[in-house]
Amino acid sequence: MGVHEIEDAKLIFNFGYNGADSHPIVQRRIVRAKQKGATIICADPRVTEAARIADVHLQLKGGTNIALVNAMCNVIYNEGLVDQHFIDTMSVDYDAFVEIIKKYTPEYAETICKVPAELIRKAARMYAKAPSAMILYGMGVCQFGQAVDVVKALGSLALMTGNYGKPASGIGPVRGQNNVQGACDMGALPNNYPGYQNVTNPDVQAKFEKAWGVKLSNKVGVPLTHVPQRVLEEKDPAKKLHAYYIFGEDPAQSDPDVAEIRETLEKLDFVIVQDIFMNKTAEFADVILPSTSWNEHDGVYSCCDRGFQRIRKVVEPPSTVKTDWEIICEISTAMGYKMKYKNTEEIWNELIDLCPNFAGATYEKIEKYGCIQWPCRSKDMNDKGTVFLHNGKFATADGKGKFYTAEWRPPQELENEEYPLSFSTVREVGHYSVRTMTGNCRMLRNLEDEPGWIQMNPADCEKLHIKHGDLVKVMNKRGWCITRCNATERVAKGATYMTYQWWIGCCNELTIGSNLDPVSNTPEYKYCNCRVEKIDDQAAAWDYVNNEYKDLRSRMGIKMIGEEA
Amino acid sequence: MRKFVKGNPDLCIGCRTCMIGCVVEHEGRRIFEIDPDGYDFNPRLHMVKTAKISVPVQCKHCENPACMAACPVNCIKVINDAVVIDTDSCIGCKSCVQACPFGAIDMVSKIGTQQADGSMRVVANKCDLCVGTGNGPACVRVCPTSALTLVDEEKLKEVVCDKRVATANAAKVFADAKEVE
Amino acid sequence: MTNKYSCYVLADPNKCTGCKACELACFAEHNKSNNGVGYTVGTVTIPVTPKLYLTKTKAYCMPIQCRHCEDAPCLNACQKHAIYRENSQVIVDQEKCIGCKDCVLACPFGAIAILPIGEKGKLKLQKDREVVKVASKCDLCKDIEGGPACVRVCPNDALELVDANADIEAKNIKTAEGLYVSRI
Amino acid sequence: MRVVEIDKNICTGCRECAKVCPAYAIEGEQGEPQTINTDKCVMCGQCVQKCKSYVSIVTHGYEAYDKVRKERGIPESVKEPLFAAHNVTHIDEVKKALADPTKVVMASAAPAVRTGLAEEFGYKLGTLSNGKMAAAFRALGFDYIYDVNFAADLTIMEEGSELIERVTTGKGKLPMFTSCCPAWVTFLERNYPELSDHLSSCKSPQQMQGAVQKTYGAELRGLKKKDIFNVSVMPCTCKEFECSREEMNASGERDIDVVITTRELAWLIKDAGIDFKSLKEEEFDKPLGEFTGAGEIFGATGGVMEAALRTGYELITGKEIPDVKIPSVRGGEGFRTADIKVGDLTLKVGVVSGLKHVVQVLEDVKAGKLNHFHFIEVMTCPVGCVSGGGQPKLLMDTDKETAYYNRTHTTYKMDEELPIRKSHDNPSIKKIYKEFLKNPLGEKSHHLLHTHYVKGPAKTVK
Repeated sequence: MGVHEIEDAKLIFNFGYNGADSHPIVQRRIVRAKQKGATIICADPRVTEAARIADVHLQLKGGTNIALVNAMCNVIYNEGLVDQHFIDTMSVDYDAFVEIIKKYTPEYAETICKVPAELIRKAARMYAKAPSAMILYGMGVCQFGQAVDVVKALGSLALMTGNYGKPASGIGPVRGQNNVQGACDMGALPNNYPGYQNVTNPDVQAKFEKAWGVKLSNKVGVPLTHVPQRVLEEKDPAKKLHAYYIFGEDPAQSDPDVAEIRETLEKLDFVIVQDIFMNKTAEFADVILPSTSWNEHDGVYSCCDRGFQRIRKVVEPPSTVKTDWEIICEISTAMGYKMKYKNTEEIWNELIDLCPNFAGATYEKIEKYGCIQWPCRSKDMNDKGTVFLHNGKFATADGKGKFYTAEWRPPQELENEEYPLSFSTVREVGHYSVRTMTGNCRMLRNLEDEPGWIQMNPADCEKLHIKHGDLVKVMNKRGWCITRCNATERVAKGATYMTYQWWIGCCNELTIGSNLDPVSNTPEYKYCNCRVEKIDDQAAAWDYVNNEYKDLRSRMGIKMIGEEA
Repeated sequence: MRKFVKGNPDLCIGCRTCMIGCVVEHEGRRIFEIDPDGYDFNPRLHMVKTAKISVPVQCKHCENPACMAACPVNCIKVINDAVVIDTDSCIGCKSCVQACPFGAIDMVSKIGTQQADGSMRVVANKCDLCVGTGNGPACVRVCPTSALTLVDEEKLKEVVCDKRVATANAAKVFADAKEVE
Repeated sequence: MTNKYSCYVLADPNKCTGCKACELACFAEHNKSNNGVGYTVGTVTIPVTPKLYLTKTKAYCMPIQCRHCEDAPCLNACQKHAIYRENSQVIVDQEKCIGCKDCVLACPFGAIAILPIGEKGKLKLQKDREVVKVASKCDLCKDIEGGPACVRVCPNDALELVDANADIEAKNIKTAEGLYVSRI
Repeated sequence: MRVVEIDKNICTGCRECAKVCPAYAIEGEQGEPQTINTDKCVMCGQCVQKCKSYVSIVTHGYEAYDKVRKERGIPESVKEPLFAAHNVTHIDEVKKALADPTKVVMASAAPAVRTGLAEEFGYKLGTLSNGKMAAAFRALGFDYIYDVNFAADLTIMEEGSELIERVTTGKGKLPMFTSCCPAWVTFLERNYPELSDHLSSCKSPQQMQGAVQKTYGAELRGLKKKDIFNVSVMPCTCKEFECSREEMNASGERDIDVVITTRELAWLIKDAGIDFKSLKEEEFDKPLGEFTGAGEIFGATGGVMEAALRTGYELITGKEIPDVKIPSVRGGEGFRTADIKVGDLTLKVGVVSGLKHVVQVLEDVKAGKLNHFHFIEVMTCPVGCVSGGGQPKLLMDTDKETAYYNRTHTTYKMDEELPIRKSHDNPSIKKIYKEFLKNPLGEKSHHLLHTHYVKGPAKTVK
């Protein structure tokens, strides 16, 4: 399915996805769909913009996603709202799936999710009875210790109601960052070559060895989130990491438990940071390689809907700055493997010839059609790619959809007496990712600046004698930060939320790095505990914030208002 | 009738592009290139988010503006059918802020201007419908979800007339039924 | 006596010919004391500002006016508290009104218009000499002898003062009588 | 010529005007703008009185009013609502004449005007403003303030004599119809031309007034008649049409130069910035402004009849009439009849009020059913000239009854309060016959005060 289809959806099940803050442009399509009469079900612990306009808002407690999905499946199953023909002809493993969901009656789920059973029923009926229904999910699903299970369960929800292979149906991950999909497509994963070709597959290995003229490893690499463990805890010297080449990433800001990350970066023998602006991670770098930004080079991005899109250079970079691919070529060459390309098209052509699913996605075609959704296997101009991945049959080995769900597992770190509130990271519109880019935009910095906000229910604020706008100290056993209190009815009692772009109000001081999803290795950004403390001397706290910020910026060489660079 | 910009909470996604658009429009297009000290960041509309609502709030350009009536130095005027504050003559007394029932006016410091004691001047700030730019309100133009509408006499007439016709149609059904009785 | 529910005037599109006698009478009655409007047209010195609005569709027409809703959107929308309830009726305080048009947009019937008002036979002006314009809507001729002028002047008896209080009572009695007839 | 019109841009198509139009001249679909069929229209202006479809800031916008006002030639000082149905105004011509130093401008107002005029200045319905009106004319700069009431008395002299002649000599058709209402005359000419001999040959008071002002009046003051500009103020929209009939130039000039309505006189007064309320009462100029109660009651239905009977009685019997009040001919809309004993003679008279009621009467006359009637008064408007199309227009028709009653009441009250209540007792009437006209129905009278009728539409010079 394509992002544009959202507008034509009859029903949108918006699960753990806050488009208004993450991708306003996608949210626009959700709003349009609503205007055109779509029903919207929103599952989110907060009153997001999508929740606000939803017909049903399932305001579940954080970390209970799968219980809610199972319960909806339970209702659909028990009330006979399934698409039996679709299940019979198009799927496998239904019975095992049913065995698990049987237990998840809405009443049982209510005890876990804190969503009224009747509301779960209502949502389930709405979803099942819709002529076509589209599931959109985001980081509210993915950034948990139990994440892939939920994705599969949502997939099963769509499967049992036959919501595949037709317009505005199916299940769509609306990825965290632009070109996350592209990074995966290009093999920026520990286990894959480009085009999702596994490094352990000997045929694939042979193909790439032949193409590149070198021997290649058949061992799966280290996931990003395993880096601290491999540096700090690994005893096997063969497995221990010594060097870290980081580009387009700021783990010291964006990875969980940044205290641990800082320790990791310090312990490493050699750190290279390749980025467009200074960031916190670069402070630990032995070498900093400045590279061009998105408007200073050519390339291809993948949209979350598998669509390849061209990006083009519009600004000439400073003479001392090279593109990522040029830097890689030069380093590779310096290290003994002579790598030389004339331009990105040459790289792209090599890549698509090695990836059967991308083979037909030539520059020419992307240029002509604006976007090519893979799989696109033929260079023939008539192969315009694939809109529905699961069209007529599933893109699996047996052509069938596989039912799957799992029992609910609670998050690893729950609230307790010492840290009575739950803590989750979220996005805010206006500042992107780790804020190196948008923080340099004066306009956006004026709109919002350090030290960010912690969203809290007014009742919790009142208990702590904190007013909206007060600086507060947020802490748990891993760390603390200072931020401002945003008292808002949009969050439930007992839950707190911080956006992850603030350098001073840095939420990742608190997040937990150890509870990774076993499949995706994604950390549990969306759940840990915390305590919020009132700060009596607000003026001193502001001094602290301002000085820290000033200090950090001067270390990074960023010019402050009224200050020389 | 005076025009005004109206936000629609059903469409608004709370992104604040309108606020940025407002500042850019009022400070000139080269804002991204000029000295960071050289401009005011004073959006003339304010994003409000409550539990149920997200929508920017701004001046309604009332027909009989309470702010204008309250201003002791007559620095609030009607220009091209927009109620506009002349910030050069504003003395920052906040009477208008007090008078406005919508909270559409706030007080902002005006970069580059000084009082006798050297401190920055603080003046009343509110939507001026981008009067004089010739482009119409920037907030309306930049909103990604078209949540803002410039309501002019025509538009208001259209909305009200539609409602009146609907009312008449309903009354007709009622009257016909009564006749059958 | 205070009514439990508000009353309102409802027009019958099957009788209304669209002559605007109601609009003119409404204006005349409301401007007698303030603006010297007498019996004849020549005594009028300000634009005619009615509180009900003739609306024509292709097939029929009728004046649209305030229903004096029990949970009035206009009243709820007014930040100036210039719309209030008096003896169950919804009334605009034209002195307080600042002409923000919120009520106009809030009203689902189109019963409110922003119109100038007069004072001593001249259009009321603001400080800057601009004309004062306020929300204008039916007040059921609350201070006018003889009740709603529109009802009185309609040459076709197309307007009726609807009194839900009396209506419900009358219908209840009829229903009771029906129950008596159909008793088992 | 353009007299009464409906503005298509403003008309809502309610057809309330069609309900009051006595000539069935208003044509159009319900809900669509209406048009006036000028072949049928008698220009009575009842539609103008009825129309409530005003130029609205709500419907037509803020600019529309001024645009319409300008189009119609109405002075900027006028702020009152403007309606779809309206009469063509001639106020500009009056203003021009008043401003012209070479012109001697003479004013004369119809009896009913003074019963309505004050209403336009916020007075109670039917407030008499005889003296204030005279003062207003003077303040406006009119050179001579005469009065159509004078000519009404003159009409009685002529018409009474004509009636006596027809009754006693058998010369001329009976019943004789009054001819002072131009809408009625127009109606008869167009629709019953074969009955035009029944009309009195007398001109209307307006035209008699015009003719004597430019002849006798000129002589009296040593004026050239071409320098005289006669302005007639009428409660009637049709009078402008009447004065424009090509034959209305007995004096050698246009007898009446322009007619304005009561409402337009109010505009003139307001436009000149005259504070009507503070005006002191003033007298009319003599002799052409002197009148009796008989002249005044021309404004009400049955008034012409009553005035004629007061004089006719005394002319026929040579005795004083026992009671000048003849209530049996007074009344409201419809056709009323009465038998009046005049010496040995029993005069059979009828009064038609409201043109709609005249058709049956005319049909009956045609069929010979009313041969025993001597005299029938016909007035187009509901209760005579006080309810004329040019009178102050009511904002609310619920006030109509009161307005009609009060204006009529005022008319009769004025009659009662006047020292002289019979036309032939008017000293100025005696004077004009003595000095100028000699005898009723005489040669000068025949030339100046009598007219002839056409069969079909009359020709006009405007």
